[in-house]
Amino acid sequence: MTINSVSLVIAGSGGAGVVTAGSLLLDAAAQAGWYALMSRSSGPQIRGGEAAAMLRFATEPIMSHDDSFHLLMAIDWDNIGRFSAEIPLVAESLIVGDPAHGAAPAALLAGRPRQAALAMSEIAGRIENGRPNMVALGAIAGLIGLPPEAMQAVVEKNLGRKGQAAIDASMAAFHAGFAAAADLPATPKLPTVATSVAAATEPRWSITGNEATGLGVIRGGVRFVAAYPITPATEVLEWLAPSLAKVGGMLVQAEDELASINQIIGASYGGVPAMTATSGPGLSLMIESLGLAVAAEVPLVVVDVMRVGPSTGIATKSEQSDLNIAVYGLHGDAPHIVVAANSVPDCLFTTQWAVHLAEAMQAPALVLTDQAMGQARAIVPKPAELAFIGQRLTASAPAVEGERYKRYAMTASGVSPMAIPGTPGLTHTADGLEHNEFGTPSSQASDHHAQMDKRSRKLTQFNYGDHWADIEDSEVGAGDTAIITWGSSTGPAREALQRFSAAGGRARLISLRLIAPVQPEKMAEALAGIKRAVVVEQSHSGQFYRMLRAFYELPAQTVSLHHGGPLAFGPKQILDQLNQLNAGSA
Amino acid sequence: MTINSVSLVIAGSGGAGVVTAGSLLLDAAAQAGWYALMSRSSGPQIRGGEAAAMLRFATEPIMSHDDSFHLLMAIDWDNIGRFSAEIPLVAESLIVGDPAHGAAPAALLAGRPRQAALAMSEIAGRIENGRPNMVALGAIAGLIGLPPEAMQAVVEKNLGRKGQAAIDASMAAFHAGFAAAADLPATPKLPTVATSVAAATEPRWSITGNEATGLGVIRGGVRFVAAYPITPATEVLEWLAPSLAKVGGMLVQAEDELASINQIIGASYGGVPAMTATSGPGLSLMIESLGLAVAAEVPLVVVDVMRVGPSTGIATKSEQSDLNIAVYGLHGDAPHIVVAANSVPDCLFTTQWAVHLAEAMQAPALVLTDQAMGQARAIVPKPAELAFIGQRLTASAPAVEGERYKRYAMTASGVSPMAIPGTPGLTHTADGLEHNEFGTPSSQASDHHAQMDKRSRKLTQFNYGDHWADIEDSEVGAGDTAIITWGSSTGPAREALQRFSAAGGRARLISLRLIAPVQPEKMAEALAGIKRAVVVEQSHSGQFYRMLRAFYELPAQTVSLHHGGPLAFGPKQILDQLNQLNAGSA
Amino acid sequence: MESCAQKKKYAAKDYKSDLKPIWCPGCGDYTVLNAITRALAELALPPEEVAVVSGIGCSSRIPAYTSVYGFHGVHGRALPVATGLKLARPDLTVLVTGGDGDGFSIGGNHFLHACRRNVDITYIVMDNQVYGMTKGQASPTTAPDWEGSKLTPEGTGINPFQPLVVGLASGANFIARVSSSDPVNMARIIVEAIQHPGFSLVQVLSPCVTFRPEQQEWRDIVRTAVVDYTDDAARAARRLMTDDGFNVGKVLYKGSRPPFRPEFENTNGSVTELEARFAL
Amino acid sequence: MESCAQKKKYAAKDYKSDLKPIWCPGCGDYTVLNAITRALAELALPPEEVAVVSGIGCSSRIPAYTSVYGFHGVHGRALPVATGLKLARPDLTVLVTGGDGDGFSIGGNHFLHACRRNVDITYIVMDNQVYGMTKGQASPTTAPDWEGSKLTPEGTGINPFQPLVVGLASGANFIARVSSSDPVNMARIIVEAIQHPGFSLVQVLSPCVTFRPEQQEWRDIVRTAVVDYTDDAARAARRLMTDDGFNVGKVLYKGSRPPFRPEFENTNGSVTELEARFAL
Ligand SMILES: Cc1ncc(C[n+]2csc(CCOP(=O)(O)OP(=O)(O)O)c2C)c(N)n1
Ligand SMILES: Cc1ncc(C[n+]2csc(CCOP(=O)(O)OP(=O)(O)O)c2C)c(N)n1
Ligand code: SF4
Ligand code: SF4
Ligand SMILES: [Mg+2]
Ligand SMILES: [Mg+2]
Repeated sequence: MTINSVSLVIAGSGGAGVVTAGSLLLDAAAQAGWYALMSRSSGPQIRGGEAAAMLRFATEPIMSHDDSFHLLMAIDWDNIGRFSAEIPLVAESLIVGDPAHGAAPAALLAGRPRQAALAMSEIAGRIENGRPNMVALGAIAGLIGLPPEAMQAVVEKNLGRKGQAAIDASMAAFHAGFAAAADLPATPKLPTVATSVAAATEPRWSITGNEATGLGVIRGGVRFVAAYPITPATEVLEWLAPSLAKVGGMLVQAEDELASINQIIGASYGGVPAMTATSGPGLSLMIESLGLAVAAEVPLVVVDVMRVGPSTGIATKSEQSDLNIAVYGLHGDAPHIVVAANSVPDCLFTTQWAVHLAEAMQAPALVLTDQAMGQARAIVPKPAELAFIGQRLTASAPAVEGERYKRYAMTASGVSPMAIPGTPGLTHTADGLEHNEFGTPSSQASDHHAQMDKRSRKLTQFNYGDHWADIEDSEVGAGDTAIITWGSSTGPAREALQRFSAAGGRARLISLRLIAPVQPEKMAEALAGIKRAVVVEQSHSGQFYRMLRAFYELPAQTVSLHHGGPLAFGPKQILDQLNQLNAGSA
Repeated sequence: MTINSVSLVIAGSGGAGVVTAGSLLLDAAAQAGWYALMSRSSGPQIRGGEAAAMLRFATEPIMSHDDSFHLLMAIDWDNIGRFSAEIPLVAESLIVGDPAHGAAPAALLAGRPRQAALAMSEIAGRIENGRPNMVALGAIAGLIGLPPEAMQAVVEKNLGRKGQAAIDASMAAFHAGFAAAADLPATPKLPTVATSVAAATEPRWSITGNEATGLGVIRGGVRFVAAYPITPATEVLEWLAPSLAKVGGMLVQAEDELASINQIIGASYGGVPAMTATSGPGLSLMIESLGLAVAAEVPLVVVDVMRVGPSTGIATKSEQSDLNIAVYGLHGDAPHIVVAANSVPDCLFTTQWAVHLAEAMQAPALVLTDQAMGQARAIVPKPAELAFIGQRLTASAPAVEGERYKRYAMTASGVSPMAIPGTPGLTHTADGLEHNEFGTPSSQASDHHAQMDKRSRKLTQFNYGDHWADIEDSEVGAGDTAIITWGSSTGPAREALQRFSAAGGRARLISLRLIAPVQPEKMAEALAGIKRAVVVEQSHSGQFYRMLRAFYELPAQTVSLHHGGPLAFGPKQILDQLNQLNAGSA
Repeated sequence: MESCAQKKKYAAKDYKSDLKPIWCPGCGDYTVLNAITRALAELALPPEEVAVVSGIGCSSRIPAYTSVYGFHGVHGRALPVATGLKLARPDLTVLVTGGDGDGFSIGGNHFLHACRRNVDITYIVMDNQVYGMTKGQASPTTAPDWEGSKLTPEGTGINPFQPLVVGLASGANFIARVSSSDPVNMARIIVEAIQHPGFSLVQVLSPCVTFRPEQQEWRDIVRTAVVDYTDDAARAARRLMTDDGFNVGKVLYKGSRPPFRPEFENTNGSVTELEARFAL
Repeated sequence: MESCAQKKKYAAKDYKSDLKPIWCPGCGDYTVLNAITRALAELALPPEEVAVVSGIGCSSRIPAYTSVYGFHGVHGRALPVATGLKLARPDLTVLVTGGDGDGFSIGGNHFLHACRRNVDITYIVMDNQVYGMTKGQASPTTAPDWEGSKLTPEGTGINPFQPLVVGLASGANFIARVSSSDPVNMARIIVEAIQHPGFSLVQVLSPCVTFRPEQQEWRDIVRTAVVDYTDDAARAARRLMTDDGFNVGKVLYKGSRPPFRPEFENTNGSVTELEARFAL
């Protein structure tokens, strides 16, 4: 079954309250029992300037935007043309603008959308303290079928401290817009599920990817975070600062990323699970010390909320192009863990898992999320409780009575019991120089090979269970076609699979959560019977496809579907590729 | 034909003058018209401590050490066991030790070498100011057939300023050793080619890889170098400092690698070709700013003299494990150039070429060499003059009269004429943020895609000629078997091919000099008719093999021969693999 | 080079590009841009002989708003870029513009060593005691009790960085503090800073109206420093260490260390001579 | 924790490991190792409650030569490792040992911010005015006319870095200079540095006999500082800025800023409460 959803954009210049309007709408949708996804885009200005809130609502959970928007509600037109590539509009789409602000810019009209006028400012002007964005919300509600009660509850909550008059003014504007919607051309409507949260059937959360990331590390056991702000990772850190304080942890702002990575190395060496979050430029600065964590075997988690590269790139937009640096970026042979979240709620799962993996294997774990999922807010089913808690194999006495403690002892698993400072009798020096089992620097080939084997063995022999990938088949089975993807391309890929399946197609979706170490056996199993595959990713050079080629046996007929940021794939782009693949081979 | 060569080691504790002895021997071999390769190994002590000089002499150019050594001359045994893995000895080998220092350590005897005694200190004691290391040299000369005249010339040159008495004492000790050699078990002898450099047939140089690297960048046109010392790259910089001053250039010592990479970005932006040299840990710190050079399109060269990783690893030993970081280490999609030298003299060719490539394509070029070739001294045929001079496409006026200058103009080649500061009318801002053609920051998808295409197009469309790889066939043709390798594994691979060929085998050697951008068409041509391949590299995880899989179509039967540092491959290890491959398929 | 008599006349606007700044209305950085262009006009430097280098931040956006050569690098690394540029191209006038975060947090090491190295560049830091670009976190110069950042909701609890004291201690050759509320004096001092040989440090109190709206009061708090500059570093240190940060509009220290200026020697040496050393 | 009365007695050798240092015979760092172990014995700190953190360099090898917990990190980053460790584990006594290159060249930014942040750690810098480990290049503290390095054959031409002045300007809470030729005083001052709350900086003149053999004369040049320490930063600055670097054996400055010590609050908050905020 394909998803029953409605997609819309609210746009306007900064003062127009676009972002507030989007948030109110999302909250109201939550009241109505809907699921939702909201992304934002804004111009280069630090504050103010044009902005757009892109929303999609549905009666079931959604993980991706649609191919185009049903509705663009423009409070004004200031520089909105800048977003045209991010707001695909088609003939069925409807643009609603305020005649007071003139005509829609040509850039938005390429897809020949329907157009209609709504005198938002005029209508608002007729209401005391009425604001055009509330009129817009009313019109949207009328168009898409959002019950006014839902908005009433939200406005009461949000404007409560401003008093009843403010609430009434807002709702008056809303109702005026709602009434006006009757005169606008129709857009798809969603059925109401409920008119209050309490009445909704399933417990749901409203959360952003960046918040979910923060919660994930706390659930995993992290209690020390070092921070250097960088877009779009800052919100992870900003959420963590007060939250950690509530659960007996702390966040320290560092002077730079070189300091933040080394601070968490120090904290983790001290026995306190630790993490930091950054984006591409900051990750680049952490590379040397990530290698230190590999060699000295210090567990830690670094979250990279990817943005458009290279270099400073586009700080506020999304791309999946830090895969290479995450997997291969360290100098020397430096085995480490790389995991990737594939949706807003999966940020929670994946980061919590990452803490677990890092602690269990005494290795650094990189978590890749991206701007799109990090800064998106979603209404999702309440995430499950997870059993992953960071648990480190510690040493409290030497393995053999009276023997000198071997910090880097050879073990079958490759994991050696770690003595935490404070433990009597097990003092040692952890070292980034190559060393023998005691940690004493050594330049012997035999020690180097033994330690290299150990450091890679502990990762390859670990039992990752089923979490290495999310695998999903069409209702009628997998057939012989696969979509292989990762990260936020998973959302549209999943939806493409649903549509393909709804049209009678058969395929399997494999979305990798564990990027490194690679899992050739599990992949072989997942690819059993698969003859054709499309590899989907948002990078200019097809980094993921190249990595798969390097480490996996791919079906003979494998195509790479990739493009650089900031535009995400729409489900249809992937579906088209699926159809083409299958047509070619029919 | 296989190489007629003799391999020997001089070892002893620091005070014993091992390194001096090795250098004298190398110089004398040069006098004798031989070709040579000398590597060194030493213990962890900063100064003093045990050391070993590994030498190989031949009557034709050599690029690699042999599988084992014919002779180990130990002035004493202090901690020499530490080097046992680096000094493979077999039954035909001869260990000569001084009975005054007791017996050879067991670690050296695993291969059951022959043993003999030479009372070096006693013999030296009988000569006024006689030193055991000169006795050792004399004995070596006697054993391997080095004419004493050659040593005489060298000692005269080296001890000239110490006066005739010093020369005489040294030579007396040498002759005593030379005479004593008659009583020692025989080792292979090399024929004398000449007794003076003048008499030798072909002009030859004595040069280290690190010196060749320095010379290469100067020949390419570099006149600004920023430096932060790091083993084993320091000698590149130390050679460059005074040399640059002689040709109107300068070297500046920076506060760290973040500064050195940014200083050369500044100098190059100013129009002066610029470079720096570092090793793994320093390269890690340069990653962010290498991305800046990609995005802002600033040409520059960074030489990475690889050492054993991860992290601080083993600073004084060699490994080929920075391939990954060099190729994939940058965040975002950041197309850049990676080239690798494959021998001591090729350091000159490859770095000079790198300057040419960087300047021509306005992109950063990474050059990979390693400790083994960087710190080795070789006697080689005089390198050829090369036509590669860094030449940048500059702008002196806007493309279209009166039009604003487009620093990042779209061109067919992807290279845009660059205005050097000082040029009137073409002021602009170079930017690491994504930008439009003018350099103005832009977050538009269209600008990002256009600039991404341009930055990658300029690299892929460039004509690299034949230099992308060194390709060599057996005398009787390539057959259907290939060795694919890179960097300093090329030396032993080449020798394996020679032996294979001498035994009637047919194979092709492909040693990649251009690592990135990849050259799939040229490789397809080079692999035409090839059914089997062995990929040889000195990395624990097989980085090169994985990279080849990612980007090239390899023969169905391809095996990866790889191990981590610090031990280099011996030709025989590769030959065995070749034979096995061919046997398996026979 | 033209002689002084022939010097072309320039107006401040000749140094401005057409690009509209992304800054918030009222941001102090507008005035700094004006003062820089005014200073360049005063010095009548041909725009192509000037380069402005920066890192990342609101204040680091300045290069593109000028019509001189600009380089917009990565966060915290403007000073080494400028160092390389000036050493390679001593004929250019090189300015560095940036913020307190860029310069004193991530860029702190380069700041130390640029002061020490004393290359002839002028460093203009727009100090707003906040990371503006990333939406309002504490910077090194932020007061310990500022609770406006979500990252440090109870304040940083850390003593603010004293850029001028540290600059002096590290060897900066010219030190001044100016206020964006007094663009005329700022321009005058930038002229002096550019003219003074060696590394010149100009701290500009430049309010971030968005994340530190209270800084708009700075215009009322600042006062013109009462004493004139000293060339005695120890005296300057004592003054600066007891200064409250609001004495502006004057040069505070002028040193006389010669700038670091290694020459590209035009020796007659050739590459062939270098090669000869390797020949046997 | 044991009470004082029960405190176990320790000798300096209880803090030494069996590992033979890689140092050259005569290197000043041997004495520093002795002084540190002597100081720890004097403080009778159980070895497992002490951690020594370092970067890379000859001097940075110290951790492995002690019998306490050690962390040998990467070049220049010891201070942030120690910062994270001490904040996460306030119960440990944390020392940092390293060289002038590690601390003031590549590590300069962390040095600034460690002084400023004032976490309760003790930083012992073995200053030999050279990069020993990489075989003799100029460090930030090297005199401008030292021509012993192939990298700067005509000297650096750059004013030496003044670690104590910069440390003071950045907020270090305890500053002392000692000489490796006087291990007893060195141990005494290290004891004081460890006991003093906040960030303590101890500069040790520690000759590199191999690459700076002339430094062996330091033992004859150094003199005990005549004045006692001051707690007035401005006065200390004036003194340090006119000091020739050879006044040793005394504490030069003691501040009273409280250390940065954010608490791991044992609030009753639970993860469930955090989650509740997301629930609709
Ligand atoms: C390596 C890296 N880390 C972090 C960032 C994010 N970042 C951009 S600007 C900035 C701080 C800017 O503060 P400041 O220099 O004071 O400039 P302002 O915006 O206040 O003028 C930060 C942290 C980045 N771009 N690069
Ligand atoms: C990132 C990085 N750059 C460079 C080096 C090389 N390196 C090792 S130690 C050192 C300098 C050591 O000098 P110092 O800290 O003064 O210590 P000393 O050896 O003099 O005690 C350098 C440059 C490195 N290990 N890592
Ligand atoms: S955020 Fe602050 S510093 Fe940035 S432009 Fe706005 S007012 Fe200026
Ligand atoms: S090189 Fe210098 S600092 Fe290093 S161990 Fe030797 S004497 Fe000490
Ligand atoms: Mg700021
Ligand atoms: Mg030193």
